[in-house]
Amino acid sequence: MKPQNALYALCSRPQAEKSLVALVSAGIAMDNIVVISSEPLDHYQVRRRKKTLMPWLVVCGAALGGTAGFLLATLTQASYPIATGGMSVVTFWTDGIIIYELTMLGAILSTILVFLSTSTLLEWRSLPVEPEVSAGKVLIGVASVPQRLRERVAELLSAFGEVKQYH
Amino acid sequence: MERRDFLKLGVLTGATVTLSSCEKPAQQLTRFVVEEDFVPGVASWKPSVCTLCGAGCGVMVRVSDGDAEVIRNRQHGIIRMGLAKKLEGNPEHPVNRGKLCARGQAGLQLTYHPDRLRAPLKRSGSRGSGEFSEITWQEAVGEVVSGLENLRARDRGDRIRFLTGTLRGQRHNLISRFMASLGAPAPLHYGPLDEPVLRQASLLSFGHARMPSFDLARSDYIISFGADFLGTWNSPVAQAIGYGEMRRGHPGSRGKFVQVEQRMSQTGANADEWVTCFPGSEGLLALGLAHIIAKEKLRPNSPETILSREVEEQLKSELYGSAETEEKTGVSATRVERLAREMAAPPAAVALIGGAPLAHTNGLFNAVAVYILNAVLGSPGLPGGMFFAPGLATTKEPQPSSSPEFVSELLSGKFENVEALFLHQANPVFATPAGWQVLDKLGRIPSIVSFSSFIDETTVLADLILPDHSPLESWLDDVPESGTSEAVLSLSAPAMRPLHETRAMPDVLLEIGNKLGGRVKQALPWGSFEEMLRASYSESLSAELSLPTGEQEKFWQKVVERGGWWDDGRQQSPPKPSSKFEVPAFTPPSFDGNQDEFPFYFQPYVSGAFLDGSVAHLPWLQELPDPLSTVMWGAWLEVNPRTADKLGIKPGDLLNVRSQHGRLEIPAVINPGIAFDVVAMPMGQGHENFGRYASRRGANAMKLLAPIAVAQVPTLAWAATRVHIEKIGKKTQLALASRVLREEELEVR
Amino acid sequence: MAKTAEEIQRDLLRPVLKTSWRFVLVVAGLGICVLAGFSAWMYQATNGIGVAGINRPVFWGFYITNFVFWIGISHAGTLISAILRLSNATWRRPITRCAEVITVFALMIGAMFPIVHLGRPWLAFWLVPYPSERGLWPNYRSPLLWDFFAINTYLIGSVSFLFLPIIPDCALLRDRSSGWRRRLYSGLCLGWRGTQKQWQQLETAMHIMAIVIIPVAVSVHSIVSWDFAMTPVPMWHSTIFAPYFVAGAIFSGIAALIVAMVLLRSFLHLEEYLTAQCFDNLGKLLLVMSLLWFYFVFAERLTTWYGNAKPEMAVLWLTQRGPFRQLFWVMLCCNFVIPFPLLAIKKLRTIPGTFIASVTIIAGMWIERYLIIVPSLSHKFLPYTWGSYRPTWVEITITSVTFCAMALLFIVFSKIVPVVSVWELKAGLPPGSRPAGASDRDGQLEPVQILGAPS
Amino acid sequence: MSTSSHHWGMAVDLDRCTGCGACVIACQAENNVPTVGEEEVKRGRVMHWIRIERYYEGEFPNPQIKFRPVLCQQCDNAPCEPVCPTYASYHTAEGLNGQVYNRCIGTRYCGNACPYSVRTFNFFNPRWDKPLHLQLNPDVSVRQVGVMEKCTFCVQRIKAAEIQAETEGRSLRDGEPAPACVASCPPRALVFGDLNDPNSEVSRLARSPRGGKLLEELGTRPKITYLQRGSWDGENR
Repeated sequence: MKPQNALYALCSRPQAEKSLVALVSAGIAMDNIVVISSEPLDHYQVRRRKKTLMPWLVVCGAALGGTAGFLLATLTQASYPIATGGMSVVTFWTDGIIIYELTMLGAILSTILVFLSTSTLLEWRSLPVEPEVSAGKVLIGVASVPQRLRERVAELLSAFGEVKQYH
Repeated sequence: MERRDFLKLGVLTGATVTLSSCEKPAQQLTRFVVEEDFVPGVASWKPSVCTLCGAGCGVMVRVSDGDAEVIRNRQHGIIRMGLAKKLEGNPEHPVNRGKLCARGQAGLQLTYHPDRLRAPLKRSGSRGSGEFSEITWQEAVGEVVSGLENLRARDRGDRIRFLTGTLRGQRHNLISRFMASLGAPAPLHYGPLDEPVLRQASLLSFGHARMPSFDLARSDYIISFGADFLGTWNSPVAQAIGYGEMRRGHPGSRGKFVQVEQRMSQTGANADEWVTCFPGSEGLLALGLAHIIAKEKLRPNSPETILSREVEEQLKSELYGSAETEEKTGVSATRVERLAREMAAPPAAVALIGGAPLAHTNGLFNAVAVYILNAVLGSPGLPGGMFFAPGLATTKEPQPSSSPEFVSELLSGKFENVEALFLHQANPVFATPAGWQVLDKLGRIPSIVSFSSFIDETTVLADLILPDHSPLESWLDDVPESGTSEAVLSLSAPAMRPLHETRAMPDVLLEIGNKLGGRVKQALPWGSFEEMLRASYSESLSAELSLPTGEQEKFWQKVVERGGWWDDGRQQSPPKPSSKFEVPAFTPPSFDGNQDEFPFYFQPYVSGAFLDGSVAHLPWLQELPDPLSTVMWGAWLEVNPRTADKLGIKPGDLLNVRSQHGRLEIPAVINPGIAFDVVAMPMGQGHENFGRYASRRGANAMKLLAPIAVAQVPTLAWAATRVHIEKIGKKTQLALASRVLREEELEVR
Repeated sequence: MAKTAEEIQRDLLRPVLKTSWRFVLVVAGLGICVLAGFSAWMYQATNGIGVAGINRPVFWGFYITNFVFWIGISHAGTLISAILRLSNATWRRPITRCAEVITVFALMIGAMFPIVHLGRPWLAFWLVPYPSERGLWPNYRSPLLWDFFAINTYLIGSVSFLFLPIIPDCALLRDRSSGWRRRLYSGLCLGWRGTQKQWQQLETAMHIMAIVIIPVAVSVHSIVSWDFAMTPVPMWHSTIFAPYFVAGAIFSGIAALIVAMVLLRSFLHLEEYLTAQCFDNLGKLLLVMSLLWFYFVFAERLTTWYGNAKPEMAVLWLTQRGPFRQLFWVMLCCNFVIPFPLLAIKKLRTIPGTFIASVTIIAGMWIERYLIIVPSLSHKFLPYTWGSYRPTWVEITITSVTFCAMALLFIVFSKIVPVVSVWELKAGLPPGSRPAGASDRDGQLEPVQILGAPS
Repeated sequence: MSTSSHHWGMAVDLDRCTGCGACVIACQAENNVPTVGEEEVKRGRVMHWIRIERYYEGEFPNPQIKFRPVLCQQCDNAPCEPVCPTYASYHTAEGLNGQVYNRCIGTRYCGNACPYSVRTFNFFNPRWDKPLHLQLNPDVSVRQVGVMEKCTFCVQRIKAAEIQAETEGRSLRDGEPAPACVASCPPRALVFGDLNDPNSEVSRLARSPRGGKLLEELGTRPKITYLQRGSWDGENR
């Protein structure tokens, strides 16, 4: 999506509510509407939970880590053999600890990766930086406005706050 | 071992390490090239003789090559040479049969000691200041020669003295000849450990002043009166080997070992029964035991030859009855009787005496009494009994003389007019009580020449020091006096080349004799000590063995390779009973200092690590934990726990130990194995001037002792002093291997 | 609370954006101390570990004590923040970050000690499993290897756990600062904008992290305890050790957190945020842990005493009656006798009350680690080998400096990032506290309408 | 357990041991064990690989003393081995508790794990005042600061003997090789040999009714058998 055809209005929280309704009723798809705030708007209806795959990806990451741990604890010992007069080298109980730790490491790393990739890094360029947001204002707008609705949307937004365009 | 194998070995056991390579690079030093008799990288074993105590054990030296930084005529350099790496017992040697004690093994450090003298020294400062300057051997020998010539010119030969440690074999012979040829008296000896009292007893009882040997391996019952025969006394290695066999050598029979002493020694620690009696009453106890055996005829089959009728009768007198004995010795009558019957029961029983009992004023009585007990037991000459080593019948090996001559000279003030003194392996300044004033008596002698390898309290007085080779660098010979039932000659060639610019004392004497010429030269015809050894042993022995002259050379080679000669065929000669074998009258021991002011008997004892102190400068021995107190690097006073409680003494408290003749400050060690009224202290520490490891360490027990001599034997009665002890209030931390006394006391406070 | 979002923001950002001369002074002072400690370590590394007081049989001394102690402190973050996040306790909001910071730094300091105590520290990297020219792989049977893995996992985990919620605050600072700071924060916030999607992802991530980090934390201190429990040393070789250590760790962790909070509160004037209520709640937690700790100590000693095995009794008596007895009783007072009333009695469970309790507990827990390690080593099985231990100036310096290091790191951190999470605090505000007020919120809309709307 | 034909073991007959300390010096000389000096000794840093423990029993006038030489027990199930993170302490093919100085990073963990406290640690670099360094045994490496060391049963002697036998094309005799301590012991209290050979003296002694292991209850399965001191009664003949 191209930022230049994005339209935003900077408004107070209550205004944001109303503007959202207006936009929706104007036929703007929910996914197309962006609401930027300096804290999660828990108490307002603008929040809309979407299903996330993160937990499942993390489980995969953990499984990956576990496998790595298992290989690290067994293969390596085999590929670096050492004479121990017949004393055991690879032992179940101790390797269990290594495997456990690496499983957890896998989970942690995958969480971070998934989070970064899905939430911030992608929007790096596309979304505007509005200092006013940190002052408690809410920036609400449409990421990509269809040409036919451009005036309508602009008009709508202006009713709630000063319309902004970011280049 | 083949060279090839060594290379394998090298791979297997890691690289050779020479620390010297860390420091100044080799190329800065001249490399002296010497033709050497080693194969690089291959270790070889060469025989030698241990000289640290009187036992005369045979030694094997592991020699492998290494780079030694040396000084040769004032130039630093490196020599690749065969270096002694390890000392072990000579497996073939009849005395120690491949075994070697801690001290013997530490003897290696005599050679490499950093404080060893590396060249002749001439006194540059005032006497005793310890300031010396290096001179060449030529100068040094020249000085001695001129000095002797001067004395000879003034016909003062009789004013020369030669003082050595206890010395046997050809060194002794050489010195005697040297002195005789100068018209000087025979060499004097001083060694605190040379047991003149026991020799005297042997002389009285058996007709020759020799140290006894014991067939412990085959004896069923050993009773030892104060003798530390497993640690330091007589021939400890030989006796320890025998002891081991006595314990477990014969399946099904394990001998009993009883130790009689007031302070549990390392030897006493191994006893099955530990008996304590009043100090100095050991002889009475022995006679008490003999009394019962004789009276009850417990040993009917004991050879009649040993004891005459009247002696038997004397013994039976109630004077030695168990009641009497109990009163005089403090050992209960019932116990005396039990012990007597016990020891009479088995076929072979033997009694030993050594240490403190001989060092009381009545030491001679104690010694003779114990010999009588042996006689009653019939042990002399029998398997499992006592005997005297045959020595070398044919070679006229000189009788080892001992301290009394020196001491009597010292006390009779004969030293006043001595003009020249030679010192060899003797340190009387350290090892005599202050009361004898050895320091200033020697100090007044115009010229003193020492052959010592180290500066010690006596050598520091010398005007001239001609450092001897270390034993491993010298030709050595010895005729072990005890510990073997065979005729044994220990003899060995140098195991390695001299590390420093030192010379063997015998060779120096020969050179001096040569320069002096005349009678001296005639008396000392040999070019070197090696020649002398060859002459005096090879010839006589091969004559005795009636070898064809052609064989002689081969025979000599064999002797040198083997580390000596011993004749397995020869059995011990049963000691012939002395004509004047009689029961001596009991003389109670006298002690210096009255009981009220000085409530404690002071018992110094021969240190397992330092003996009389002559090896205190070896770091390995300094760091060898004492077997009982576990102290390292120090000296201490042992106090009974109950006594300690009474005086409020805790371990490590500094004590002020005072006798009528001196005082020491010394930390306390609590010892549950010592009588309430006895305090004990190891000999050998407290050197003022004996190298970096021994100097100013601990305290010297000798300096507390009263200058009392043993009755009839002019030697120091070193167990005849009483002391007073009190806390100073200071505490020191002893270097202990363990602070724990008991295994079961799991709650330490 | 009366504060509005703007006020909160202003108060919390103040310490970050404004630097007083006092700050500079403190940092300089602490910096010097840390340098001193470092040079002490260098002195040890060059002269040999022998400059420390360790000996045979006491091969481990102050350093390992510190290791266990600091790893224990590091349990502050995980427990408080993770557990409270999961249980969604609102009073956590002002303290979570503080806790997480402590975790990260305490962990770093703790993990440093095994290296400090090595005989050849320059070879520490031999613990890392990598295809080395030595043709040797580390020995996974050694608890030290477990430590290596566990601590690294925990470190990575707690760093991310700390970093995630910092992102929005960095965005905040990006908007509130200028120049290099602006560039720094716009870098740190990784392009955070604050869309609702981002908020949701962030909360999900935090949720998962919280779930993952707790078992990791438990494993870390269990493994630390196994460094001891795996060896046949009297009073070490015990199954109780893992839970015992974990409990002790959380115990000291909370104490450390309270201390840190009290200090922040006074230095950064956060009285309105770190309220008495936080301390009251934490106090209760601390009380529970104190009781738990006492229970473990009692259980451990009762078992030993009842079992009456010689070697174990030797160590037990050593700490009860022997030379360590004073220390033992001090520990008991610090960890139980003093804190218990302070925390149990409501009147006393004030901010000063909890503070005092926490300080004694931190001291007490250090002593506890010491009493676990040294007496056992000094009295192993063969009485002849019994020894003792006295630390040298090197160990004492390095030990005391670690506390300075902790303070330094914490202070510097609080200069870069607000130690109280701004957005979490704001998000925690009830709608009523909005300037616009509820009055504007009459036209409540049903979500149904939104969702049902045509698109 | 041992994977080679040899399984070296030792027997210590406490009835023969006199506590003389010959073994201590023998070991020190053979294995380049440094002396540390009085101050270090006070800090409890003696380096001896073998020590003779001394325990008093009873009080005067009936005191008793027990000597017990303690060296590395070369356990078959050694606590020191698994705890080492770098395989510095490991089990050799001949069943010895090996110590590879070059692998050691100085965690001193093995020292804690060893119930016999026979492992010593180089707290400083060893020092020999010149020319005392010339006494060093070229077959044994000198350990640097920060590494653990301990009795090796004189592995260099074992190897030497094995190679010797191999080159002579024979098998090892009983009593060869002998570690330095064993070779020196005058009363033959220390006996060394192959436990795999049921007829070796050490195997015989290991089966003795007087025999026992030190801290056997810990399950370390030591290779050293201690034979208890006997006591004398009239019948014991």
